[in-house]
This record gives sequence, C-alpha cells and structure tokens, in this order.
Amino acid sequence: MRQEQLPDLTDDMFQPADIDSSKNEEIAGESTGFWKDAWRRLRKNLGAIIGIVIIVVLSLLAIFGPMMNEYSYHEQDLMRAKLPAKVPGLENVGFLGLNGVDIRGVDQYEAKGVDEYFWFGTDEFGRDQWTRVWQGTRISLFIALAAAFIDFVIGVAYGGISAFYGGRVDNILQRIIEVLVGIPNLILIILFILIFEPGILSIILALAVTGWIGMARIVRGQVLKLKNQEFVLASRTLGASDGRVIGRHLIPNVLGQIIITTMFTIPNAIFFEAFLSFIGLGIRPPEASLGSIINNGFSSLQIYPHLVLYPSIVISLLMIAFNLVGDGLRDAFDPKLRK
Amino acid sequence: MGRYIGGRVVSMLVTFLIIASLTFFLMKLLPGTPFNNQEKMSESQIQQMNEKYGLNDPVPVQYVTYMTNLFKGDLGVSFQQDGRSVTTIIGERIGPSAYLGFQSLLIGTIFGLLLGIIAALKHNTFLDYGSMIIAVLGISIPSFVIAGMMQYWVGVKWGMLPVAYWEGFEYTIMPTIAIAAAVTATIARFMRTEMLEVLGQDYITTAKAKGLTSTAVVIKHTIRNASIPIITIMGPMVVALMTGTLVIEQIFVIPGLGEKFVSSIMTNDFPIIMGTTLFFSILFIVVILVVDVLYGIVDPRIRLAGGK
Amino acid sequence: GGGGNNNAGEGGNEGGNAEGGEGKSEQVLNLLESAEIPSMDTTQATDATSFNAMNQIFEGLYRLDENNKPVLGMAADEPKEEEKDGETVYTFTIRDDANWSDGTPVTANDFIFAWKKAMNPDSLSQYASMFGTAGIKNANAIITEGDPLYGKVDELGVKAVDDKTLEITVTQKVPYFKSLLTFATFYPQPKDFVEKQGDKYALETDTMLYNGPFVMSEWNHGDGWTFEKNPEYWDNETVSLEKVTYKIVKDVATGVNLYETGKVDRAGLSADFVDQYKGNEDFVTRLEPTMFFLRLNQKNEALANTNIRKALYLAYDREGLVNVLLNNGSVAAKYFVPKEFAFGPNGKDFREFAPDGFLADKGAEEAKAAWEKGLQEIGKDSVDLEFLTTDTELASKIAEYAKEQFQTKLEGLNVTINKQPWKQFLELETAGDFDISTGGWGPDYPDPMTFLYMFETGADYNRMNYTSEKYDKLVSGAKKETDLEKRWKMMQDAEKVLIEEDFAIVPTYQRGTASLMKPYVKNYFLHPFGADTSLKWVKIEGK
Amino acid sequence: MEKILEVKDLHVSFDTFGGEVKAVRGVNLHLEKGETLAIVGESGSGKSVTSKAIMGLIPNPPGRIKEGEILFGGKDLAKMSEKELQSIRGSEISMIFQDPMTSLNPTMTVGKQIMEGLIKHQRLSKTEAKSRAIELLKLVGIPNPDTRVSQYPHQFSGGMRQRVVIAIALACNPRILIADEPTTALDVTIQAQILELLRDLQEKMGTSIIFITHDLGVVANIADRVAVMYAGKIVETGTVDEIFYNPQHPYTWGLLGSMPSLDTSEEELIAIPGSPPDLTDPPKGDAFAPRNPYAMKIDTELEPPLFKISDTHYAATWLLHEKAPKVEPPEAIKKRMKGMASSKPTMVTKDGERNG
Amino acid sequence: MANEKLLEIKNLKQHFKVGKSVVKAVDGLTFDIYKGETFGLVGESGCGKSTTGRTIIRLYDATDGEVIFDGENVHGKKNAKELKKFNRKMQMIFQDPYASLNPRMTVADIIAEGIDIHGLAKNKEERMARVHELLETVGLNKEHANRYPHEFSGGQRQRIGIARALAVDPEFIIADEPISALDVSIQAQVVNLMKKLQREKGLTYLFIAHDLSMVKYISDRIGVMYQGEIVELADSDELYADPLHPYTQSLLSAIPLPDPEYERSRTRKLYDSEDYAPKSGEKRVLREVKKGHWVACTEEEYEQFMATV
Ligand SMILES: Nc1ncnc2c1ncn2[C@@H]1O[C@H](COP(=O)(O)OP(=O)(O)OP(=O)(O)O)[C@@H](O)[C@H]1O
Ligand SMILES: Nc1ncnc2c1ncn2[C@@H]1O[C@H](COP(=O)(O)OP(=O)(O)OP(=O)(O)O)[C@@H](O)[C@H]1O
Ligand SMILES: [Mg+2]
Ligand SMILES: [Mg+2]
Repeated sequence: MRQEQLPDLTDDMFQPADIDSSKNEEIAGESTGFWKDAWRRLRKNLGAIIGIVIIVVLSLLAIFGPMMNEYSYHEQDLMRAKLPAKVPGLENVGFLGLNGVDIRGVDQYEAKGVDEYFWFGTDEFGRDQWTRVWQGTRISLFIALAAAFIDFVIGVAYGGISAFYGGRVDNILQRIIEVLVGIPNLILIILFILIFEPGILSIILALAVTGWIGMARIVRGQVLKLKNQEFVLASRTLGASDGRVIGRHLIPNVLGQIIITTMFTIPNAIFFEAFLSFIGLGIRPPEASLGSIINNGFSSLQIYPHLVLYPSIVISLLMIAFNLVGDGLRDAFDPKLRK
Repeated sequence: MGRYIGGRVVSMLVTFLIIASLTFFLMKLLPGTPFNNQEKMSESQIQQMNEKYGLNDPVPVQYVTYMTNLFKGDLGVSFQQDGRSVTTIIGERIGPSAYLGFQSLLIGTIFGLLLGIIAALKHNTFLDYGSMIIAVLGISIPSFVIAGMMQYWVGVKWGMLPVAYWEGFEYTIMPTIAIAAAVTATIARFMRTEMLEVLGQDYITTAKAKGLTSTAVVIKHTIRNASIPIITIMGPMVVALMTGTLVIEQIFVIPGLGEKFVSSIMTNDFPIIMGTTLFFSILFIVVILVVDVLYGIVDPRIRLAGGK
Repeated sequence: GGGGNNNAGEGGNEGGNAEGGEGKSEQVLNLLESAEIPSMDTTQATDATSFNAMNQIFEGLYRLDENNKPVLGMAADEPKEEEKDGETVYTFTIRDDANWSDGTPVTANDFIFAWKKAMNPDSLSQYASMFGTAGIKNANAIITEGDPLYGKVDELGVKAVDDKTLEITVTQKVPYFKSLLTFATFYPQPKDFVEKQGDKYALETDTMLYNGPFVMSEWNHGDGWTFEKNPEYWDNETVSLEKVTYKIVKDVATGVNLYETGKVDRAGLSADFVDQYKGNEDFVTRLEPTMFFLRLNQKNEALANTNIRKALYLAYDREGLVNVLLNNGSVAAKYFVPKEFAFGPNGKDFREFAPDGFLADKGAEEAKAAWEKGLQEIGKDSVDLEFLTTDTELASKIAEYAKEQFQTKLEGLNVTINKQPWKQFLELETAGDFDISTGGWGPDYPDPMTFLYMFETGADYNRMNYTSEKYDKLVSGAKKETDLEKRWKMMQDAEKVLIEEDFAIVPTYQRGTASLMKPYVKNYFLHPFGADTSLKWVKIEGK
Repeated sequence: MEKILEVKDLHVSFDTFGGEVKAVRGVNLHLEKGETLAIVGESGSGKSVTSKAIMGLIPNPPGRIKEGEILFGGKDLAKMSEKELQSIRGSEISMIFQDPMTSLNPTMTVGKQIMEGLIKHQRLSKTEAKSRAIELLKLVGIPNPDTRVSQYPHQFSGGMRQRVVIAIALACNPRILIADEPTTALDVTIQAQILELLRDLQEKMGTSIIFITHDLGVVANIADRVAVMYAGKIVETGTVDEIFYNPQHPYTWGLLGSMPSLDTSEEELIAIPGSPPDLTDPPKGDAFAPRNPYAMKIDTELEPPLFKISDTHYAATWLLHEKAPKVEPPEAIKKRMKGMASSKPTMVTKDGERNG
Repeated sequence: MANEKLLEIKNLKQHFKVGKSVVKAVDGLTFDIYKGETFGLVGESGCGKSTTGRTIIRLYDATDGEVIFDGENVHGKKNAKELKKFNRKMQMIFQDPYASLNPRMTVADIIAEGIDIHGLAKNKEERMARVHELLETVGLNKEHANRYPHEFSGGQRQRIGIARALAVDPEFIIADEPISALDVSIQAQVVNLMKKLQREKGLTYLFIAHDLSMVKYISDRIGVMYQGEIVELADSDELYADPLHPYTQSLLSAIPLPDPEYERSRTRKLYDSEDYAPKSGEKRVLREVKKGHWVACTEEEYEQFMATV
C-alpha cells in the first residue's frame, strides 16, 4: 500500500466499528436451488442451448410442419412423383439445390409441368415430402419419447428396488438382468414385433423390452452410492420410513442422472426404430417414421438423393440435439463443478 | 484368479442354460412354419414336413430333445439350407463377421481414442468442438447411409475402392469405415469424459510436479488410466458389432453371420435362430468374462480383489 | 417352375455377362443372384435360385430352348407313343453319350431312382404333384394320404426297360407333357453315387455329379458359386462359356454399382434406377408370366357383394402402378392368365380373345356407380377393410398405393394396411384372416391351367371363399377335355367368369423385370417357367 | 541466511462462472536455506494457490498469475516458459500433496513413479533409477523396499503411501520442498511419524520446506517461521515463537484461541464468528474486519499495511497503528504471551520503507 | 452430574460380511454413558468408532450384545411406533458437512424433517416458527431457511446438521467426528455450540473424534478404542495425566500441541500391538485400576497397575 494513498488517519477512524454480527452469516446473492443452478450452467453451455433450440424447432415443425401446406401425408399423385425440392425464393440460390432440378440437371417441375412448389420434393407416390418428413418426425419422436418413458418407469423402479433392498433381492434382480443382457437384444426385439401386431405400439414395447436395463443399472449404482450417504442415514435416524427416504432423498438425487440417461435413450430409440425400419419391421404405411422414410428412399439414394437427404438431416439433427443437451445436462448436473 | 474364473464359468453356464431355454420357447411363439415355398405346399405336405422335423411333438418334448442334442454338441440342421448343419453354417459365416468386427473395432477404437484424447487435451477449444462434432455425427448418421454414399462415390464415381465383395484387404476398407464410424464416435465421447476426469486427478498434479513434460504426463499417466473404463464398454460393443453389421454386410455383399441371423428369423429357420442366438450369447458371456479378467489385468487394484 | 410370390417382386438380380480377353473374348460370365441356393437336390429344391442353378448343371429328358420349346436333352429321340386301355406309354431312349461328370453313363434307372425318391413320403418333394400334373399313372394316389396306394412308389407308372430305355405310362395325355419334363423334379440322379453319399449328397460340390452343360466348381455358401464347362456333357461343343460366377447380392443399388464398375455383366433394376437407365443401350425389360392380384375375401360381408367387388376391380388405376411405381416393364392387367405365355392349338396367344382383359374401357365412373349400388345392397354407407400384405418394400408400396386408390375413389371405404412378415402373412392368409390380400402366381407349366385351377371351390389357393359352380364346371371340364380347341375355349370362359362375372380377384399387373445387361453377352435365354435362364448357348462376343 | 526463494506481490485469479476469484491478492514471502516456513490459514485462504503458483502449476485456464514475481535463483518463475519450469519442477522444487490416497497413479508401480523424475532430471538409466528408488524407499522408512518397489499404490497403507509421495518429491534432492497439508488425511500417530521423517530428511539434506497446514500443533512442531494467511493475503508472519507467544493479528488470536491446549480448562474456546469472505468480491478495507471483534472504522475503509514488530515479525492490522486504542487480546492468548514484550510496531510500505 | 446411567452398552459386537471374510468392526464393547455427560471415544482410523455410534442408534443391527437406553433394550424386537419414539430420544450429528445434508432440499425442509416425521408441528406456521427458532439456536438466521446446503460454508452446514438433530428434542446425541472436516477456526464455533446446548438442554453426548485435544476439552470421560475394543476408559483429566495402556500413551505422545516449546521436547512413544500381545495367551479384559479408570489388562498386569497406584 502506497503511502500517498493513505489519507489523514484521524483518531475518529480508530473508533470501534459497529459490525453487525448478524451480517456475519449473511449469504450474498439470490438463493439458488439445484435446478436453478443447473439451469444457469446449462444456459451458459452453447452446445446445449443449440441442442434445445433444435429440439424445440424440430418439435414445433413436427407439430405444425404437416399443416404448413395443403398436402396431406398420404395424398398420392403419380403425375408429380419424385420431384426434387423446390422452394420459392430460394430456388434462385443455385448451390442450395432447391430449384427443382434433379441430379441429372433436368428441371423436373418443368418436365412434368408442375406449378406447385414442394419444399422437400415429392416421393415416388408424388406425396409431399415436407409433410411426410414432419409427420415422420412426429411419429419418431413419439416412439422415442414413449420408449424412453417406459424405460424410465421400469428402469427406475427396477434399479431402485434392487439397490434399495439390496442383499438377496439385489442378487436375484441382477441375475435376471445378466440373463436378459445375454440374449442379444435384436432377437428379443424382432421376436416381440413378430409375435405382436406390427405397429407403433409393438415397436415401442419392443424397444422397451431391453431398453430399461441401462437405466436400471444407472439408478442402481446411484442409489447404492446414495443410500449410505450421511444425509440418508440422518433421515433414518430421525425415523423416516422407506417411502420417505426414497421419495425425498433418493429420487431427487438420482433425478439428474435419470434425466441425462433419458436424454441419451431418446436418440438411441430413434436410431433403433430406424434400424427396425431398415430390416422391414417398421410401422404401417402410409404412416411413416423418419426411419422408414429414409429406408424407402435409401434404395434411390443415387438417383433421388432428396428422398434420403432431408429425413437424414432431420434425424441427424435430432440425434445431435439430444446428445448435445444430454452432454450439457451432464455438465450442468456434475457435482464436481459445484461447491 | 483360477478359482475366480472357475466360479464365473459356473455362473456363465447357468446363464447360458436360461438363455437357451428362453430363446427356445420364445422362438416357438414365432408365427408360421419354417418351410420355404409354403405357398405351393398343401396342408398334408406341411404336416409331413412337420413330422419330418419333429415339429409335431409337444413343445416340451421338442425342448428336451433340443437340449439333449445341445449337450452332445449337436445344434441340428438348417431347415432352409437342406441338411447343412448349423455348426457348419455358423462356421463358414463367422469368419468375415469376426474379421470385419475386429478390424472396425480396432480402427474405431484407435481413432476414437485419438479424438477423445485431443478433445480432452484441448478442452473447450475449437479442436474439442471439432472432435465432438465428428463424434456426434458418427452416432447420428445411420451407418447404411454412410455405406451407401461411400459405395457410390468412392467405389463407382472415383473408382478408388472395390464396390463390394469380400475378396481381400481393399474390400474391407469401406465396410470397416462404415461400421467404425459409430465405434469411433462412441469411444471418442467416452474417452473425452474419462480423460477430463483423469486430468483432474491429484496424481496428474503429482506427475506434473515431478517435472515431466506434458506429453509424458498424458502418455504415461493419463491415457492409460482413462482407457481402463473403456474396456467395460468394449464387451457389449464386440457383440453388437458381430450382430449389428447385417446392414453393412448386405450392402457390401459380405457373407457374414449378421445377415444370416436376421434372414433366419425372417424364414423361421429355428435351428439357425437357436444356433446363432446361442452362439452370440456364448460370445457375449465369454467376452464379458474376458473383459472382466482383462480389467483385472490392466487395473492392478482389481487384480488382487479378483484373486481372492 | 417357381411360383411367383409377393416376395419375388423386387427387381431380381439374376443377370449376366462375361469378361473378355484380348483378341477373342474371354468366355467368362459374371452374374448376380438375390438368394442363396437352399438345395441342390432336385427332389428337394423348391425355389427359383436352386432351379436356375440346376438347369445349368443338370439336364432332364428335355430342356427349354430359346423359344421356350422343349428340345431333346438326355433323350436321344422323341419317344415312341403307344396307347392301350386309355393309357399312353411313352418310351424314351437315353443318349449313348449322356454321362455323369465322373464318366459313368446316365441310365434309365437314374431317372426312376430320382422320381421315386421325389414321391417317397420319407423324402417327399414339394413338387411331387408335378407327376400327377403330367398325368403319370398312380402319381396322385401315391402322394395322397389314406389312398390304398399311398407311399407305394413302385406303383408309379414308370419303368426302366434297360439301361438306356425308359417307359412312362400316363393315364391322361396333357399338352404340356414335354415341357414338364424340362422341370428339375424330372431330372435324373446318379443312383449309386447318391446312395454312397447318403445325407451328404448335394451339400457340397464334391458330393454331387453333373450331367448338364456345366459343373459346379465352387460353392461358397452364403457368398456365391461358380460353374465351369462340363467336358463330359454330350453337347459340350455347343457350350461356349468356360466359366460362370454367381454372387449373392441382395441390395439393388449394390448390384447396379457392381455393374457400373464392370464386376458383373447383368444387374436387375428397381423402379428408381429405371428412370436413370431408360434409354441406355444396356437397358432391357422383359415381361414375365407372373401375375399379381388381390384376393377379396368373401367371408367379409361387404366383399361378398359382387358390386362391391366390381367397384374395387374398377377403382384401381393400374396404369400409375406399372408406369410410375413399378416402372420396370410390368403391364397393367385386367386379366388373370398372362400374356405371351400360353399358345393355343392354333399357335395364338391365349390372351388374344381379350387382349386388354375385362372391362378394359371402364374406369372410376363405373366403379363409383357399382360402389354405390353395392353399398345400397348391403345397406351400409361405409366399409372398413383390412389389407393384408407382406413387409417387403415393394409390397408395402403397392399396398400404400392400393389403399389410396380405393379410398379416394370409393367414398366411405376405409382401408387399413396390415403388413406382416412373409411367414406370418401366409399363416393369416391361409386361415382366411384378411379382407383383401395381395397374391402373386407364377406358372409351373406352360398352360393356362396352372393359373385357373387355383380358384376351384376348395382349392388350396382359393383362400377367399370363392365358389362358383360355373367356374368349377368349366375348369374341371377343361382338365379332362382332350379336344384342344374346346379345352382352350373352356379355359377362356372360365377366366371370364372368374373376373368379369364374379370379380373374385382383382388382377393388378403382369410382372416385368428391368435389368442392365452388357451388350457383349449373346444368346442369354430367359424362360417363363421352370428355370429362369439357360446359359448353355451364351456367348461372349466383342467384349 | 540465504534467501533461496522470494515471492513478491503475487496476485492469482481464477475466472469462474461466478466471476473472477481473486484467490491470492498480493502475497509477499521468502524462504531461507534450510528452514521450514509454515503457512497457516483457513480453508480457501489461498495457501495451495500460492504454492501451486510457485510450482507453475496453476491450471490455465481458468487460473492466471496476474501480477508479481517469484524469484528463485535470480530467475522469475512466474515468467518462465513451461519447458524451463519442467526442468525445475521435481529437481529443484518439489511438492507433496495432501491426500496420499489420490496423489499416486493407481496403475503404475510405486517404483516407476519414483523413477520417472530420476530418469528425467538426473538422466539415470533404468537400473540405476531403480536402485535409487529402492534407496529412497528405505530412506523414507518403508520396510522391504526391494519387493515394495514393484508394488502398486493400493498395496500400501495411507501412511506408507504418503512416504512414497515424499520419496518421489525427494528423489532429485530438491532445494525446496513444498508440502501442502501432507498429514491432514492421516492418523495422529502416522502424522507424527511423517513429521519426524521430514525433519530428519531436512537435517540430512538441508532442504528448505514450505509446509502448509491448518493444524497449529503441527506448525509448532515443525516450523521455524510461520506465515498466517487470510483471504489471499499474509496477515502475520514471524518466527514460530513470535507467532505462538506474541501473536499480534486478531485473526491469529482467533486461530490460536480456537484450539484447546491440553491445559485449557473449562473456559470457552475463541471462535472466529462468521465465514470467510467471498473472494470474487473481497470486502473493502480489511478483509477480516467483518469477523473481527476489535474492528475499527478504518478497517472497513482502508486495507491495513504491514506493521513491523521485530526484524522477523510483521502483522497487517490497524490495531498496531499508534493511534489505535490499546486492546487486550483474549485471556487464552494472554496466557500464551510469555516475556515477549512487544517493541513499538512500525508501519511498512509495500517497498519496505518505514513510516513512523 | 448425576450418576444416572442413560445408556448401557454391554458386549456390543458388530461384524460385517465382506465377500467371504468377516470384518469385526466392533468386537465386544462394554461401557456406560451417564446422563448429562459427554463421553469421548477416540482411536485410530478404522478402529470402529463410527460403527459403534451407528450401531447404538440402530443404523445397523448389532451382531451381538445389548444397548440399553433409559432402561430399554434398543436392539430388541420393536415395532415401528416404539422405534419412532426411540428415534426422538437419540439423534446423530455426522462427520461430513457436505454429505450429511441433502443437496436437493432447502435448509428449512432439512431441519423440519424430524418435525414432519414425528408430526411435531400442527401447521405450516408452527413448523416454520420452529425452524426459525432452531436456526437461531445454532447461530444462523431466518433468511437461511430457504437456501440450499451448497450455499453454506462447512461450519454453517454442520450447524444446520445440529439443528436438524435438535428438532426432535433428543436427550442423547451421537456426534461422529463433527469437527474433523472443519477448519480450525470454525471447529470452535461448533464445539462451543455443542457445549452451550448441553448446558441449556442437559443433553448427553457421545463424542467421537480422533483429535485428542478437542476430545479432552469437551469430554468428561474418554474411552480409547483399538481394533474394535476399548483398551482404556477414564475421566478425561485422569486419562491425560496418567495413561496406563501403552496404546493410549502412544496416542497421547503423538499429538502435536500448539506450543513450540512443548513440541521441541515432546518424545513419541511407539506402540506395536504384536509386541504387546500377552505372552500367556490370556485375553486382556477391562479392569478398574483406579476409581473410574479402566484398562484392558491381564491378571498379572492388573496386579502391577494396582501396585503402582
Ligand atoms: N481451479 C480453480 N478454479 C477456481 N477457483 C479456484 C481454483 N483453485 C482454487 N480456487 C479458489 O482459490 C481460493 C484459494 O484456494 P486454495 O486452494 O489456495 O485454498 P487453501 O488455502 O489451500 O485451502 P484448503 O485449506 O482448503 O486447501 C479458493 O477460494 C478457491 O475457491
Ligand atoms: N458397512 C460396512 N461394511 C463392511 N465393513 C465396514 C462397514 N462399515 C465399517 N466397516 C469396517 O469396519 C471397520 C471400522 O470402521 P469405522 O468406520 O467404524 O471406523 P472409524 O473408527 O469410524 O474410522 P474413521 O476414523 O476412519 O472414521 C473398518 O475396517 C471398516 O472398513
Ligand atoms: Mg489447499
Ligand atoms: Mg468414522
């Protein structure tokens, strides 16, 4: 401290200061709960925000996209089949390829005498791809969310019970998982779809047959760790019932992990549904999921790339978005970053 | 160690038996008969075929017969491929699948580790984001799309690699890339997380305090410790690669097991379904055991615990 | 041979051509197949891939030529015909130079051995009924359970007079008798060798013997196989190809890519690729005698009504289907017996009496009228129908198309698609558990009867509860009728009843296939029944 | 005495979510050859950050040395390149960390971990390094060093692991050893052993030690001089006797008073009320003022300068200013103050000038 | 201090199965705690102190032995209601101020957990009033009620933990190393608070720690544990003045005190349980060598101790 910075030190300044002792324990700033704090972290994570924005936009498009033009997802018109994408306004921006010209350089709109614009082109039935892609997104998302939800319910219950009761219960439940894991899940899923009526419901159930195992494992691990934590012991010494311990202490503390896991389950389910479509076990046409649209277009990948391109972009964006959000949440919930 | 493995083998056998039984009964729920060209068969012919393959017996009897034969090492003969034994069929199919799976795993792991390491070391930089974008794309784009694009551009348009078939090393390149993309992505993400975790450990600070160069710290102390947990995801991945390559096998005309597996389900070729399922289950169980043992070898902390 | 079923609809990947050397073209042909060979035992095989392979390496008494006419194969001459007691005895002489690939002669016993094996309940061929179709004595009885002759294969009307003389006794002369003899089920098998091999017979290349133009030199199950010229073949001078390779390729795009890079000489095309290759000099289409149609299950109250069925028949726009969706040379069909398939006593196409089928000029207008009438008759204003189909890409496309066609044109109709894997599909269809289902049928022999017998009352393939006395009478009459002109007429009438009067089925299209074939492949013959191709005459020229 | 290390006006900050954490805010200290300097202070006061700054191990980002010099052998460590630092770390200056359970790499034998530094700095061959490692293990008192050398950390008990960590730090005979709470995680008996070991080694090798701890008992045991840190600053420094028997800063009083001595009878311990300040926004004036029962108005406005009490004893509190009222330290502290009549404190400016 | 026994522990054993082996964490403890006193339990890490505390409060079911609280056996078969009553009388304060508070609950909810479980408040207002009162008791203020644990420093958290324990008005509190994880300057806050509460509410403490100077300061009597057993037990001054068991001596000689002069002269005594193993194969049992001073010794050693006293 430089001398000239020292002003005159008057006697007065050496009088005892009245320090408000209650201020001692004051905590500055707003109270931040776990969720609020996590949200704050998440907000600072650019990737996660991009992910959230993508999910929101795609979800909105999944809801409203099919209504944005006059075509329905099943309306066929073979006269306008397999048109490439053409978007008003963007049609003149050459490199975007949204001008209705196919890869051989022919303007198909002109060739087929079509005046309308199909933003994502049309498929082999002349159905509007835009409408179908968003319709498909809707179904894919629905399947994924539903499968994730079932995984969540079964996984949390199973893992929670296994860890909470421990001992023999845990042992038996873990053996069961071992066996389930030993059966390649592809066969289980395929058998499931074959035995039940094909359709959205059986796909969801099939995805859920083995899907919950990951969740169960994570919940079990977490609960095992938590149940000997001192705050749980404290609650027990206060005479808390099992229900209370589970509901107030265990679940809220594994919730973060559960959400993260779910975030990764969703893209996996979307992906697996696409895979099932590929081996011909998809949903009933003319309804379509993103997977089945890609699968249908796949055979003409070289000739009509637009049939694969747009749904692929959407599915990839969805996967990326959920992964980004999952990663972001993991960082946001990471206890190591908190004090 | 020996006793530990012994104990594990016993529990593996039990698991295996349960899986075998479960699959058997599940399979019996499959609709339809296993006969080809059923459309041209009359009722009585179907009956005769059922008789011939013992499909008219009550399911429990079939089960006992199957399990007895199984213990004799007899997996039966394929319904679809007249008279060829299941073991022969699996035997001739496993080679390409195993080779492809192994090669993809190797390449995917190497690249995944590299990407993950780079991302972690350059945490929150452009390189980190770049690697993670690659990683996420790797998981996001369906492998058959990657495969189809490659076949067309690399194979046909540029003529750099053979379009399909399984006739030598250059034939394995494209399928390997298509499969390895997802492996790379998964490993890269995992590795990044683990690396970041390890980089924050005290022993890394200790190593730095010794005056080791950053490279030495990363190579000697970080990578090894970060890779250990990766071993655990390798187990399921190995099996997934063996079963899950069917799409790639189809596109690149590779006579592998994955393709056979799915087609046997589609054609109700019961002995093949059972055979392949059991094969995969054994593979899976063994791989898990190997992974656990390996884990113990790589991580000295576990070795002793396991040895008790 | 091979029955067209729904599964076989996609652009098949049989195809072929050869790579040429310098100067004179190298006589090698590289082809694709879409499936594995399930069996090389002529009595056990059931599928197109096996039959096709067998046609190149085995030979029966006859084989099909370029024009699908039976020409002499193992038989040295046309048979002697003797008629007595309403039975006809054909006596065939087997070529002196007909040998198996190990040099042993092909004998009359080899034929009888193989045929009896096919009829034997222990090793029953799924095609055992062909012997009955050919009219061979006792054939039907031997394979009918409960019949006193059941299982007594020695009662089959065939006899080896000596090593090279074979007698076949038929109780009914059928016009397509010789064509049937080209079919794999009628091939011989080397008795001693087969018995020596036991279970192993025909499992690998070294556990079988060949008597056809080629031998199988390599067989990598699941991957492909290779044929080489058979030096022991009696007519090996005609055979040009030295080597033929087959690869199993299930993905159409892969096949096309392989074709583009010169790895194969022939590749099947799917609709999308047709757009790309139409106009290309390699592009070929071919009309096959395989028919696709919809079964309308008359168990369903609405479908029991003729007007409703008529409405469905008329509402379906087949042009869009064949020109845009299939786009592979398929032809819109309002008929059931295919074009360019069966030729009458006068040498004219069966179809000529109604070239474009029935009610060819009627369309959506009439469909609507019939629909309304039908609805009135059943007293409903809406109908829900379940459309059963398989899960292949093409099948679901067609189903989607049909659904849209029906729903947009027929007000009050609601169609639900039930997509099932093939096995499950058959299960449901056989059980009559459907309203509309997709069907396909390919001929087993070159005669309209191979189609028409399907829908007799109670027939195995009449899964839609269709009964018509008139139809039954015409068909059974035609079966017995020996006057070929009359028989022909009866069959044409039957088709008319089936479709124009009863609308029992809704025919949709006659299948075409589009493929690419290298122009240097010459004499590549395709057949409408039996084996798909004959490679015996193929030459590589000007490569 | 020879100053082998001198830290001048060191400022270290971390950029975090909550803003800039000013972890170290102008630390001055020096270390003499062969002595042990103890740094005490409560959690978060910047002890570890200071020592890491000396080692050049502040993680960047988020941390950075904002200002100040760290002079070692005439060179400023704060301005050295990473490469130069690497040649100093482990050979000239080494460090021991708090938790022996986590400071060793679990997948490498302890021998290898000791050898690494030797191979790097002394260019020993593998076999030489190994025999040296065995020697070192023996030196730190590990029985059967020959077999122990090829074992893994998990096969050692906590106390033994800390010995291994010490062996690693001592491998290249460093001139300075920084021990950051090396015994906090250990049992008292093992702690005593480790302290003895460190003292022995210091005697044998003449190493200078910076010993960080918050256990005053340990300080009394091992230190020659003591620096008391609070909120990123050194608030009092002096010889161990000066700090224990003549403490001048109210924070030091608090620290000493909060520990019962074996003869403390029933009276209350002196608790320092409240919690340490938030270093993202350190309070104006004296950071300790809000918790200081003797706080004066000036404390809330002006940061106190260092007052010199003796040649070795300095404290930063306005209480030492001539105008400040004479305050009585608490009873417990008064009891400690034995015959160390304080000479008149003088104010010291930053550059060492005196001010009457 | 009334000499009324609040807690009697008789031959308490707690064995854990770890894989196939058994860890005898607590192996035959016997001691009493009197009403209103602080009983200190010291010993090296892993000797079974925490296990003892947790077994007493029934977080573990004892393998063997009795815990008699207020004349009732705690480990007998009990129904839920009786257990609940018992939970109100005995409470625990934990070691790790970070792990002992549920990070997802507000301070108010944490403190009020006991109130909620036992239905001690009629309505929300009463509950909040009680929470505020408790916060004040432990030196925090109302405003803290709606904050989350991570916003507090270690000392504050520990005080929240104390408030939680106090919420049900217990008679007996087990404090398992309540200050080990805290800063020196903050340790005093907690210790002073505990002493204050004892004075005001007549609480009885079982104080577990390894910091001997603090234990001596706070405890009336101290038990020294070694490998699951008590080796010496005496009044705290007595124990420090005249430690008889060599382990106690070694422990005491190892503590550094904040007094440089003392430190310069302190010499450490070593203890090796194997050297000290009784040769005769006899087992050492706790015997009272002076009034209130118990030492684990053999018959022979007992004679010796008695002789020197
Ligand atoms: N990597 C970092 N990122 C952000 N802040 C940090 C980091 N390292 C230290 N700090 C902050 O610097 C301040 C001083 O920390 P330091 O570790 O030096 O404390 P200390 O005195 O060693 O405490 P302890 O006794 O707990 O070890 C603390 O407020 C801490 O939060
Ligand atoms: N739940 C348990 N399962 C198995 N072993 C246990 C369990 N709890 C404690 N132990 C073992 O019992 C012994 C005594 O442990 P305890 O925690 O009581 O020691 P402590 O004296 O409290 O030690 P510290 O001072 O480290 O807290 C240790 O060896 C410990 O590993
Ligand atoms: Mg520190
Ligand atoms: Mg403990």
